[in-house]
Amino acid sequence: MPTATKAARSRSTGSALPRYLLRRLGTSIVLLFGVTLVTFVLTALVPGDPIAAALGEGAIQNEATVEAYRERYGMDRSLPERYLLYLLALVQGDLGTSIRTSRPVLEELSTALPATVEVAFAAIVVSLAVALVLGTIAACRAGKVSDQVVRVVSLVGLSVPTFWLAIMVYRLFFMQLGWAPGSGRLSPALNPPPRITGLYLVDFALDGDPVGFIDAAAHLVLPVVVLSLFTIGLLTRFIRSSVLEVLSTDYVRAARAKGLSSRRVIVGYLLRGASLPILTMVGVAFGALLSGTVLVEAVFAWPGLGTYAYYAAINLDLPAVMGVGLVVGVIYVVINLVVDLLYGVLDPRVRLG
Amino acid sequence: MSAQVSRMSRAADARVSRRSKRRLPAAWRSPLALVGIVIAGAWFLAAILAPWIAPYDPLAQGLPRLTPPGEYSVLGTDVLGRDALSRLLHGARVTIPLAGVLVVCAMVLGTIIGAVAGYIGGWVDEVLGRLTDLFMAFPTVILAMVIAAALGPSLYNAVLAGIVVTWPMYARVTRSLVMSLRSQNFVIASRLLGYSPWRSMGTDILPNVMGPVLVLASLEVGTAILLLTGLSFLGLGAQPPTAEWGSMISGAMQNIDAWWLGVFPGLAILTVVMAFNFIGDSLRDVLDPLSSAERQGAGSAVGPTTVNADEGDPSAAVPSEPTEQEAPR
Amino acid sequence: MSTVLSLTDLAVELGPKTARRQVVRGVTLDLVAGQIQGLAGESGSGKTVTAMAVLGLLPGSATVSGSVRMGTTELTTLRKRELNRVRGRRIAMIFQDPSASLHPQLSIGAQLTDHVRHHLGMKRKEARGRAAELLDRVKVPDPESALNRYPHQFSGGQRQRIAIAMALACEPEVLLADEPTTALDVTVQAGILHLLRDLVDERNLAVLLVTHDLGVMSAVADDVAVMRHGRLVESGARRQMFTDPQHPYTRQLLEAMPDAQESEIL
Amino acid sequence: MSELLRVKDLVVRYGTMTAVDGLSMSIEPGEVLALVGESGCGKSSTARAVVGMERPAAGDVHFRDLPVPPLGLRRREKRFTAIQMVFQDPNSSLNPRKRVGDQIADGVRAARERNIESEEPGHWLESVGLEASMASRYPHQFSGGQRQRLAIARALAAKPDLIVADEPISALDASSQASVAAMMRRLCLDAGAGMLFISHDLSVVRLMADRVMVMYQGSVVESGATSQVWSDPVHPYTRALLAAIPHPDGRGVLPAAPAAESPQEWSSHVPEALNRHAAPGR
Repeated sequence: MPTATKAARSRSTGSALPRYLLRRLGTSIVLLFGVTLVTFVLTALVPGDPIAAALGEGAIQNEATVEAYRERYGMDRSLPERYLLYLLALVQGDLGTSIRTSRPVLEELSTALPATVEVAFAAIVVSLAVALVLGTIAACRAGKVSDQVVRVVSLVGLSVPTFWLAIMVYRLFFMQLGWAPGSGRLSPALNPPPRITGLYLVDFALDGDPVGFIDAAAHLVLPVVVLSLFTIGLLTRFIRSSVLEVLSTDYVRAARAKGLSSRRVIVGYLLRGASLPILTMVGVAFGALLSGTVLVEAVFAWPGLGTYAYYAAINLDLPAVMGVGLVVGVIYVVINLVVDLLYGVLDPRVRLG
Repeated sequence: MSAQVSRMSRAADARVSRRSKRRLPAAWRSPLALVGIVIAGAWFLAAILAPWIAPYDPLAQGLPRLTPPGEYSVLGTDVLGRDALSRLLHGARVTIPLAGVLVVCAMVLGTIIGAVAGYIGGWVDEVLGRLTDLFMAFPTVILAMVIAAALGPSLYNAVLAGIVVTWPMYARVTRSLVMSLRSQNFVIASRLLGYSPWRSMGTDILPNVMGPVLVLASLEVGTAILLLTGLSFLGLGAQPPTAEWGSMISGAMQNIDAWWLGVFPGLAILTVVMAFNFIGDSLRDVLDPLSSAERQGAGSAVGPTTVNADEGDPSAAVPSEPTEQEAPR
Repeated sequence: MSTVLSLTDLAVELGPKTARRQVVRGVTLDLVAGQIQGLAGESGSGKTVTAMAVLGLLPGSATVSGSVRMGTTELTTLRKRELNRVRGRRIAMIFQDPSASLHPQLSIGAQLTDHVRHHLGMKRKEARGRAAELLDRVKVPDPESALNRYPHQFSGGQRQRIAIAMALACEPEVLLADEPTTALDVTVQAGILHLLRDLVDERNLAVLLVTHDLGVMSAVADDVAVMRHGRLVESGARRQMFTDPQHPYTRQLLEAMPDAQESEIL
Repeated sequence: MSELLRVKDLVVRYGTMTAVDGLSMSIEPGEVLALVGESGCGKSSTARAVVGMERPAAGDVHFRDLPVPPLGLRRREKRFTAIQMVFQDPNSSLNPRKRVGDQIADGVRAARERNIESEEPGHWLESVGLEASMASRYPHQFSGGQRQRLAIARALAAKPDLIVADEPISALDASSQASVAAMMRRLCLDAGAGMLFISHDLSVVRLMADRVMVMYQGSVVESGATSQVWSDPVHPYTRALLAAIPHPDGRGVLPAAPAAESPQEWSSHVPEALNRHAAPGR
């Protein structure tokens, strides 16, 4: 949704690409700054004592230890001071050290993020493919039985609690039937691939390791299926109405009047015409997917961003929480930017101003 | 001539009023809406009557532990010897009303902010727009998680978190609707007749915004239930021993063999959410033009109205985009 | 004078099951090569639906009865695949709003050549050459580069010229023109009317011109039919229809034209 | 102070695009001035600037010697409710969720707030050819043409001194265009109001305007008494515009088409084409 506004804005200004990118960079930085501020304020509100949470019952009695901890994490300073220090470090690429694990947040995020991106990306590709087919069928047969069936299916897809579905399929396909591998990204017997991108499928492929690749792919199946269901529901309904709208345009009627085959009309005219709103919605759906991963990762013990965020949150691990917020903000900015750039590719009115 | 015209127009009137009578009931006559209403109604009843129809106290631990459905109780018992059916019924009392509160609060907050931004425009819109952008940048569950963790895990904090993460959606929808309505001819016309901006907001703009916003809200009840149960599942919402569906599922994860403990609360969530989605989606059919605002420029269609050039459709429920002006912006 | 396309007793029903309406009720018309048959009427009279029914462009829920015959081919009962061999190839259509009937995201070249390649089996290069010739014929400036441009880069009048070129690309025998100048300014409209008339004469096209504008009708149509509530109320040669209308509705339409009225001021 | 409206050197810009480029005009009570031109010539922008919907980039708009304030976040002063507008699209001119009687009553109230008596909504419905009993209906129960009549009734109920009508009849069926136009002129003159009538259709303008201004690309190219401009156009653009109108005479004569799209001579400045007076004796 936000992307559409921006695309519209960029269309109306019709400016040259560099100027547009510069403007975009500016608003992105403002947004990211806001994200850090919001996360910081939120974490500052914490009534619980993060130090206590980190140290546990025993150590909290020892005042010297507590003081040392406070100093180490800058807890002895005032809030604005702490925030400024955080920003200063941030500019130098330092996201601080996790209180819970005592490891640099940046390093932890750089392993968690690819895990989530891998699942989410696979899910969005699967969802889009399924939803395009279902949504187009529903639109072209609007009002008929197949349309009603697609409608009910997509509404049910939107209604399933993902975490529950995750448990159910995990029990059924792993524990009962043994068709799917267990939790995690890899079977325990295997070693992770040499880290290049952090995406196991890509890294195994680059490494030329078919065993690892297949194992990693098998581990992706259940989480992706579970995650896709909701997104399929979301996208199908949207694609149906977008396609339906294009269906009643004169240019589709003109294409039919030219005697082109249905397939050509659908792919060449109909879907192309609906591509811009669909693209926008895919961006939104990707954001929703990141939300969904938190719950699904918890069930499949997937070492991704969601799991990391969860542990950071329940342990009141402030630097880690801040890091998550920042990464999430960056993802949002990147998605919007990609959607906007694709808009330019798909729409000559944007491209040529 | 004018007699001719008025005769023609009377014929048109007859047609139009027949159409208008068809409009609202159509939503309720659709089987989808009916199914939704029946299921939602059943859950409402269950929630209200739970203290009387539940066979046991949801918190009482007297029964044999982990018995499968049918043995001692219809849906079996949990690890502490509590009756699963009673907990399920009482769960409805927790989640459904709180989801309602969440949606109403988020809707009011979002609508106000969106309306202000859309009506005043300029730098106010810019600032509020950035603010909505900011809250939309967080994936819902992650932000809710941080908030719930920060404020301490409890159901009320989960609701609060839910409000914080969902208001921007209403703000966005309202903003774009208000912006397009603001330049509609009828709004200009009443301003030219001396309406103050407040009055024009109250009588011209908000009544025309409410339909789409309510449809959105009805679709969001389901999402709110998913969010609340999800947070409870993670331990950031309802705390034990509260009978709440999400935490019941999370508890069930510890007892792999007692499949009934996980299956039924999940089905409960599924059916309630589905009921609300069915109702909301049918409502959308009636009050459709919403979706075009929600997607900004994406638009949507009510149905396969392939022939309209020659039909002269006199029904315009909510005004469409302002007509193209002479000068390109 | 050879009849190319005959509509006999054409009727169309539209709408949902609960509220079906007969939109076209028994229309009989003959389209003759080299002639423009005008179809006039106010909005809702069923004139556009009539044109769309010829090419089977109505929604699936529509029921069409009666006959649309082209030579020995009955169009209303054709299978989709066979109908597609008629559409664009033997009967082409142009629409009211040229900015809506051209796909905004496809280049002019792509839209002018895809059906040519499909129907006539031409190679890409050959089809583009033909498209450029056509653009030149309809007086779109700089046809070669126009092929690489997009609809929004042209004015409304040029877009309608492009739409006409697109319709004529496979050298059809019949052209259905649905309010082709309604969305245009009068000075632009005049140019399009000239072009239309020239093309009809030069290619011996049979044209069905649907319009509510009696001025346009008077300027280019050879024969005129007037529709109201789905029925033809009157039809005949242009001059007779305008100078000696028989049906009261036709007279009423003509009297309502601003042209026909004495100014209150003058 | 016989002038109702005085516009001086009006410039309206959208971004870098100049829609209206230095336009001046005035309207007297009981006079209908038509602004004619093709799409994009700036006629609608002028209308919007006159009522205050558009903030002029330069120049000024005076109503009864007072500058017309832009329609911003402040309530419009009472005396300016004597300016009313009728829009092109009748479908968006009425609030879909308000009974039409109540909407016309808003007009009545506006008149009374200026201490001018105005009749009840039922009267106004009848005056535009509808029935008083229709007051309790909602806009969607009317056809497009009827909605335009309702919008006119609402504007007239406010007893305006100046009506700005932006293509008020172009969305109507051909058969009712002329009658609605004539009705607007009659009602307007009966009330002693002035009217700025925007149209792309010279043949309609001929029926109802005392004076006409022909606009091309943001400027007025020809202006003066309607009869004079209609029967003896001077400016090349006006000539082309008039020549391009097809006449329903059944003679099969193609209207003259300009040699090119927007030829240079159309934007030429022809001083004698401006402020033309009616030929003596008419």
